[in-house]
Amino acid sequence: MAVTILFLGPLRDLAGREAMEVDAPLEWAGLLEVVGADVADQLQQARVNIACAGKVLADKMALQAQDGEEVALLPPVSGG
Amino acid sequence: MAVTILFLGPLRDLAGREAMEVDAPLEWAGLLEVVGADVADQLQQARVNIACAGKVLADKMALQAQDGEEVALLPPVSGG
Amino acid sequence: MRDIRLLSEPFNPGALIGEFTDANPGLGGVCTFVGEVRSDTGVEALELSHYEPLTLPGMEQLADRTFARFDLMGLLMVHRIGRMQPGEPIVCVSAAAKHRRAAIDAVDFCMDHLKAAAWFWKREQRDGQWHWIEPRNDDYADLARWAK
Amino acid sequence: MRDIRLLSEPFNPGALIGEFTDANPGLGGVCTFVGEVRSDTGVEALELSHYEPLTLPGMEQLADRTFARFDLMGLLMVHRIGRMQPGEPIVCVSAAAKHRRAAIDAVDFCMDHLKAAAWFWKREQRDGQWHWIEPRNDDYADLARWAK
Repeated sequence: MAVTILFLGPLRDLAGREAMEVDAPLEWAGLLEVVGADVADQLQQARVNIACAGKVLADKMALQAQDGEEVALLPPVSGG
Repeated sequence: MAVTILFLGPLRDLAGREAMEVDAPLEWAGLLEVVGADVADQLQQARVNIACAGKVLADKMALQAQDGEEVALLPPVSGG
Repeated sequence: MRDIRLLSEPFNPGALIGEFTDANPGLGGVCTFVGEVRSDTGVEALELSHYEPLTLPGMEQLADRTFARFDLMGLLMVHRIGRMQPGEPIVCVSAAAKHRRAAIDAVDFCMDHLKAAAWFWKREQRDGQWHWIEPRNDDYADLARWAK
Repeated sequence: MRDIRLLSEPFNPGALIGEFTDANPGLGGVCTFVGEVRSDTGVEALELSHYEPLTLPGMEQLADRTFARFDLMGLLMVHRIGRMQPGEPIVCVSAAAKHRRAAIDAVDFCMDHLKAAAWFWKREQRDGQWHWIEPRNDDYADLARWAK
């Protein structure tokens, strides 16, 4: 099994894809390496959040994704 | 002809009638005399307004109602 | 689109709002407030009286001030007079705008003024007795917000 | 009455609001905001994407906070996802309460949070090109009012 990384909203365009699979476990440093420089730049901004296994991380640098978990990269939102 | 005095809202109950006719012209002092003590007390409160000929008076003590005009006594409002 | 009315018969807010929304093509948002006679408080009937030479002209002036103060596309302001039963609509204010803030604030502004600064007098019947209702202190405080 | 939904197909706000009003007997007032895709600005289509594990749970949490903060009888919160045409409703929030202040403020609160703090991403198509939309500075300022 693996970790699925999902690119939401404008990060999808920046990454050039909707999702990718990487080997588990996945931590913050590993995430920055696999997503490409443009997305990595965005991830380091406070306004971009990360959810792991359906929970938004209070501290995204503490990411610890295990086999089968989904990591969602969440840029600034805009609804309504 | 005469001046019609209209009692609006709760002033109607206080006056015991909806309207009365009095001789023209009608000024502030004359109004206080004809409406009865209870209504006169109310009229002297800032929160009670007077309209003459369809206009609310900025200074109700300046009332000068002529023949055929309607004087409306307007207690605190409550809509919606 | 501007639609200011005093109605002496029951009305259907949904129908008014549907027409109003359709009459403002290109809008970004519509905010609507509908006030009804409460039915949970032992009120058997409610009666709103008005003073014809002032009431509708006063509502038109309120609409003028609302258009001057907020960036609106349209304003609907409908107020009942006469005797009403619990559950019947008393008032409906709807504002259409490009952006939600103007629409929401315009409705808030109109309602505060209709409640405590328009030419209506309201009384309720409870246990067969009529009681005149004055605005609550909260209503006067709400109105005072707009003087700032 | 609490009704929180994500919809992937067009909806009729009037029908939802009618049902919602009927489902809250005894209410004093209902405030409703409906946001639509603007049609005056060269926008050909609008698309709202979301992240399913977070979006509806986030709206439920927003509803919890709204009930905790305001004295409400009912809350309806419906948000579209997917692709929409100009003139189509995007969002409908309706609050029923005994008093108008709670109803109006609850709608204002929900809309500010849906606009700038719920898990949606919005893009517009103009001249055949898609552009991602971020909240305006006004939207962030509106949201910040509730932190006081």
